[in-house]
Amino acid sequence: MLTKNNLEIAAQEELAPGIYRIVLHGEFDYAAVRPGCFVMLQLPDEAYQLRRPLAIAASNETQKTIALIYRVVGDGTRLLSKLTPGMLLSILGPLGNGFSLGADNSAEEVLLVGGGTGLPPLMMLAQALNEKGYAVTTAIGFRTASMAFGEKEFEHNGKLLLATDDGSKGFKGNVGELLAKQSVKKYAKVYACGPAGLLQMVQKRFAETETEIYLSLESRMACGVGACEGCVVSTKDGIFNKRVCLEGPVFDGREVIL
Amino acid sequence: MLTKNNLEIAAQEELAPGIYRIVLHGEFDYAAVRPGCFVMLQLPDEAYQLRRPLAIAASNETQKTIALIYRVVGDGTRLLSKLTPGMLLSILGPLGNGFSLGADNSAEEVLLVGGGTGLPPLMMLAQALNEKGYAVTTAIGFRTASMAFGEKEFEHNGKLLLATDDGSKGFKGNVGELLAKQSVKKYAKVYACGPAGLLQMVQKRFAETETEIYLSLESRMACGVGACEGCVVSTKDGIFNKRVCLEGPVFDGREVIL
Amino acid sequence: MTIAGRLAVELPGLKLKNPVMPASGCFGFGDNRYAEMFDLNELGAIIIKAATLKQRDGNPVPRIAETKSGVLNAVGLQNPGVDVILHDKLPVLHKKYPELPVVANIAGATEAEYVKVAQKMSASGMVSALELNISCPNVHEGGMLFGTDPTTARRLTEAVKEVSQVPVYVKLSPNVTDIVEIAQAVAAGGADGLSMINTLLGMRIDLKTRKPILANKTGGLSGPGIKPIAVRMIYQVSRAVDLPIIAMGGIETADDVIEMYLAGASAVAIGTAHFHNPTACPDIIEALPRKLDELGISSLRDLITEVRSAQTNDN
Amino acid sequence: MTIAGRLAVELPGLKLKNPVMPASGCFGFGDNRYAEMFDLNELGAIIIKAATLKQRDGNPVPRIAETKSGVLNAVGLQNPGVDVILHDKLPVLHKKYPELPVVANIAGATEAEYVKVAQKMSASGMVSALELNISCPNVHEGGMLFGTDPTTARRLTEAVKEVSQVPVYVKLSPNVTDIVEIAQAVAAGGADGLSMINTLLGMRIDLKTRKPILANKTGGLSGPGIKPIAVRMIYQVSRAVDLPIIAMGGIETADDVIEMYLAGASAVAIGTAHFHNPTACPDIIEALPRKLDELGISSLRDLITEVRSAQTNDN
Ligand SMILES: Cc1cc2nc3c(=O)[nH]c(=O)nc-3n(C[C@H](O)[C@H](O)[C@H](O)COP(=O)(O)OP(=O)(O)OC[C@H]3O[C@@H](n4cnc5c(N)ncnc54)[C@H](O)[C@@H]3O)c2cc1C
Ligand SMILES: Cc1cc2nc3c(=O)[nH]c(=O)nc-3n(C[C@H](O)[C@H](O)[C@H](O)COP(=O)(O)OP(=O)(O)OC[C@H]3O[C@@H](n4cnc5c(N)ncnc54)[C@H](O)[C@@H]3O)c2cc1C
Ligand SMILES: Cc1cc2nc3c(=O)[nH]c(=O)nc-3n(C[C@H](O)[C@H](O)[C@H](O)COP(=O)(O)O)c2cc1C
Ligand SMILES: Cc1cc2nc3c(=O)[nH]c(=O)nc-3n(C[C@H](O)[C@H](O)[C@H](O)COP(=O)(O)O)c2cc1C
Ligand code: FES
Ligand code: FES
Repeated sequence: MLTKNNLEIAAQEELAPGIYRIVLHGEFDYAAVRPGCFVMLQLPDEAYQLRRPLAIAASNETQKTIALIYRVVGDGTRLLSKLTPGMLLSILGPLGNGFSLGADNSAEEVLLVGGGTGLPPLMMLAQALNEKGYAVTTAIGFRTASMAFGEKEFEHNGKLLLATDDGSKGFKGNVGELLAKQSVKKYAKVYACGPAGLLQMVQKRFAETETEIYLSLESRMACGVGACEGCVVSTKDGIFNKRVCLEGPVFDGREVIL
Repeated sequence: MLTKNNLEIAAQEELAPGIYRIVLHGEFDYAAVRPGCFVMLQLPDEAYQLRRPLAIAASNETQKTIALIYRVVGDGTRLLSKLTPGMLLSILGPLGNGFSLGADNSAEEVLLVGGGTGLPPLMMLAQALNEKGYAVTTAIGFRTASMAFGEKEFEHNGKLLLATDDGSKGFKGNVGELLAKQSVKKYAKVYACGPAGLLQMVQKRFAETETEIYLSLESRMACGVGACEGCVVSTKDGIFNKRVCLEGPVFDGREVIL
Repeated sequence: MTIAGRLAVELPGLKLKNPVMPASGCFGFGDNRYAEMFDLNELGAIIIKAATLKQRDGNPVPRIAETKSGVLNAVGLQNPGVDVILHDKLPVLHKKYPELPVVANIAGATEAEYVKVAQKMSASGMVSALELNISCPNVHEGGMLFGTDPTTARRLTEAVKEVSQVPVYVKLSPNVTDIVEIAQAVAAGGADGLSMINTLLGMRIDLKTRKPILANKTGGLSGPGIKPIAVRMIYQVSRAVDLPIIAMGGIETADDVIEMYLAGASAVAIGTAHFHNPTACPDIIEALPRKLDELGISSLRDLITEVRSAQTNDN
Repeated sequence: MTIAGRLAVELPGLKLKNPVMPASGCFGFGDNRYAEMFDLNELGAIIIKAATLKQRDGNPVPRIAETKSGVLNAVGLQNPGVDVILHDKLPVLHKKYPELPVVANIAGATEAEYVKVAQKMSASGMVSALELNISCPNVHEGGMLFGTDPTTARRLTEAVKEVSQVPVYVKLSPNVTDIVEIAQAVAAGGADGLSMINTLLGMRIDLKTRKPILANKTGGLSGPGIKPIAVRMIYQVSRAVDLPIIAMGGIETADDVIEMYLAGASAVAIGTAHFHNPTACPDIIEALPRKLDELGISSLRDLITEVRSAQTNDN
């Protein structure tokens, strides 16, 4: 059963310029959370008609908290970044299919690829995969060193490959160029989340391999629950035949058309 | 020079069911405040396009505070009543002409008549008149005893005549009925603020007397500064020839047509 | 089935225990996760997503943009086609909620297409009424073009009425100079009721790409920002045309519902409000009796009578 | 007077140091307390309240109602008449702000009246352009009726153009099925520019009194809620008609201004935004250069050229 809940802002901090981590506390269907799931967050201002889709970056059933990490890109996220602990936010979720994790106790090598605001769901995924025994490698990219966040989390759960556009930290270039220098055949699965270009790169790079490809998509959403047909995407089976909010946001990289 | 200022909510309390007193702290043109002036208060929600006109109930230049007293009547005042200390509110003011006080060191008897949300500006007026030496009598009415507020303030500044519709406190009946039992000839000035019916009663009652009549009007406002012609009222000199926000809200009771 | 209670209303083909229904396009065919959040049996009825003769893929994405107190959509009537709806969607809905009246929104690119969809839909035994969509701003063929010319609107209404086995509500477009003229035309064409309003044609432009946010460029504007326009149109039309009106356009609360009744509505549909409040319908249904008490209204039926007779005196 | 700088724009009769002007009816004749809050010389221009031949008392109160992200007004063109405006209002404005271009909004109940007002106003030497208001939804005679029929709109434009000594901007009503048709008609009538949009006809009803809040029943809807409709209409019209457009309808920020430019505007007017932000105009003027930097736009002049040529390629 899906519910909307008023969760209290427990903490909010700026991780990097314009990137915030907000922790929400309260009742939530924690049991249903899987890495890659998202919530629809309502801003506390009546002029905003649409909830904002944000991936769950961490979920803690014991402490009754979820964490979201977001970039300020427009009016809604700007308002969100100004909110202070104690305020209540209406949260609808968890939504979406989440990433397919595969069997427990696997020792397979898996690759996580992320950029921009694609990192938050990968954080939770990295931890889940690590706990299941997978050998996790994460490749992420930022514009410059000062914009980087999440390194500790990813290093904690496996190996981290870091790229910055200006070379101020790690590999100089984007994640695609970083991966171009690597053999990727060893990975049993690749999980990617980020801008369209990054997903296309992953789709292309792994097309000829045996690797399972999981891509988490973004789309402008109205309902978030499969009611409005606002967020559709095409797959090999048909035009606009899947809803990112309901059948996604994670799609089989060999099926989905980007 | 008129300015808008962000004032901080210093305190907010419920005086009677649905009646709130909010104290705002910060820069403001205190010197320009006169009893009967009002402010245009912006609600902190983008869906609200119009500022709310609210009379200044008290102003303290030393402490840099103004107080407003308001009744929850609609969405805007409901939202206002939920706001907590520390938040900032944009305040435009002081606006309006305010009450004409007359000479200093007068010992004349003056009458203040109020009902509903007409009381707040009278509170400040009672104090100013009392300080000037006038003998102030205030006649106010409420639905029932539990709805009453402001008694202490008015008693502090003169004599209080209280009416309640159900007789649970003071005179049983409305203020008009209360005044009908009194001789009013002795008053040099009468100041009234409240619902249209109350103002009409005062206008009629004092029509044949020598008493100066000052009526403070309400009107739906957009700009509050004389720019939109939204809030007009007619006087003997013309139809819709005065703006409540600019030439008012206080009008000569012998001129204004209610 | 008998209907009673102060929220009950009766319109052609629709005996509703309350007047609240999700608006077309905002609740699919009841087959979405909103349905996990409350029991759809609580609803007065449901208006399902537009049905066309063949499957429609709809418009490219982005299909959704936000505006102040509004939403732009350019879904473009994506639907699996009337046959799939009748075969897969409605039986499931009917089975899960046997007593929930269904209003089927229908659309087409030609009169012949509308007629065929109406025929199939109304003959199915699974819908209580049709909502004839002559007002979709997001498709190039058909849609709004049928709703902006009185003669075309009337002819289409007549054609659909001829074949329909259930009452027909014509859904009007607000993108017209004179809505009363269109309402009168479809009334003359035999409409059993009106549904109003559909969305207003709007646009947002992205400052960085310099292109409209919606791939379709323009989209339909809905939400509370358009409510005053809906209220005005319903007020004007209900005074000119003696047909029951299903009101929609920015309804979010019980207050909004009553405002629509005071304008002249007989029932209401809720669209955009779902997007920020998924339980908008049951919340409104729950709040209505309290609101009626507060305003001294005995029942919605009485309110309709009072408003309609006050209108007559007005004229 | 020379104009320069990245905010400067040039339209018929209007050499503006920046494109921002208060919209008609929201800033009186500059004779209100907003003028205490900033120096009106900072403005690109000012559009004054509608002028009619004789004094108009306007509509009864209430004239103002609030809606979500919008305002309804039914002021009804209250003004002291063109003679008083020319004698008392404009000289004061001109004296205080000698370099502030003035656009005079004019209205009338008949063509003859419009013509007389245009004659007087344009001959005064105190106004740089006329804004022909054929779109006021709040008066029964004249106003919007002139703006919903292309033939009438064209004829009126021709008549006013014949007598006017300054360029004429025709202010269009959004309450029409096809705004392009009206824009083409007034262009054919010789309009030098367009002003768009005026308000949308709307209504609010008070739940307790059961009557419309506005004494006039209906009113004109303005504010950010209507911006997507304005953007859509300006986008459509600028592609169909080769006239500069003064854009208005819900502009509150520098972002909104740029969105209007991307739709096809050449200048902007700010109305309702004043009511919550009295310094909306200077705030926008101050924010624009930063916004241009952010978006890599060298100047508004260049932006106009870029948008207009992109439009041509679009078609
Ligand atoms: C399933 C999913 C998960 C997401 N997870 C994250 C996350 O963990 N962290 C993060 O920073 N961002 C995430 N995003 C993107 C995030 O939703 C947008 O950045 C955010 O909605 C922008 O809101 P705004 O009000 O600041 O922008 P505005 O541009 O003012 O928003 C206007 C409208 O457009 C929508 N919108 C704008 N950009 C996007 C976008 N990129 N994707 C979808 N809708 C958009 C908004 O939701 C809103 O409806 C996710 C998107 C999806 C679909
Ligand atoms: C000069 C002046 C001084 C006032 N002083 C006080 C005061 O000290 N205390 C107090 O409680 N009230 C006062 N009022 C009335 C107060 O402005 C309204 O009660 C308040 O605006 C209602 O806002 P709302 O959002 O709750 O109501 P809504 O009904 O949601 O408001 C919708 C719109 O209508 C306007 N409105 C509604 N009722 C009134 C009204 N009675 N008068 C003017 N505008 C109205 C609102 O300002 C808003 O623009 C005063 C009004 C004026 C004109
Ligand atoms: C996402 C979306 C899809 C819609 N699809 C349809 C549709 O298929 N058929 C139709 O007649 N109206 C459709 N509408 C219009 C709504 O049914 C309704 O008339 C309009 O949105 C106004 O109501 P609201 O403000 O409550 O949303 C759609 C609206 C939205 C927001
Ligand atoms: C109170 C008020 C009065 C107005 N008076 C006039 C007027 O006299 N003449 C006119 O052409 N438009 C008038 N308008 C319309 C505005 O000039 C403008 O076109 C419209 O409000 C849309 O812009 P906005 O959303 O920025 O307010 C008025 C608008 C308001 C709110
Ligand atoms: S957002 Fe409505 S179907 Fe996906
Ligand atoms: S409120 Fe605008 S003139 Fe008074």
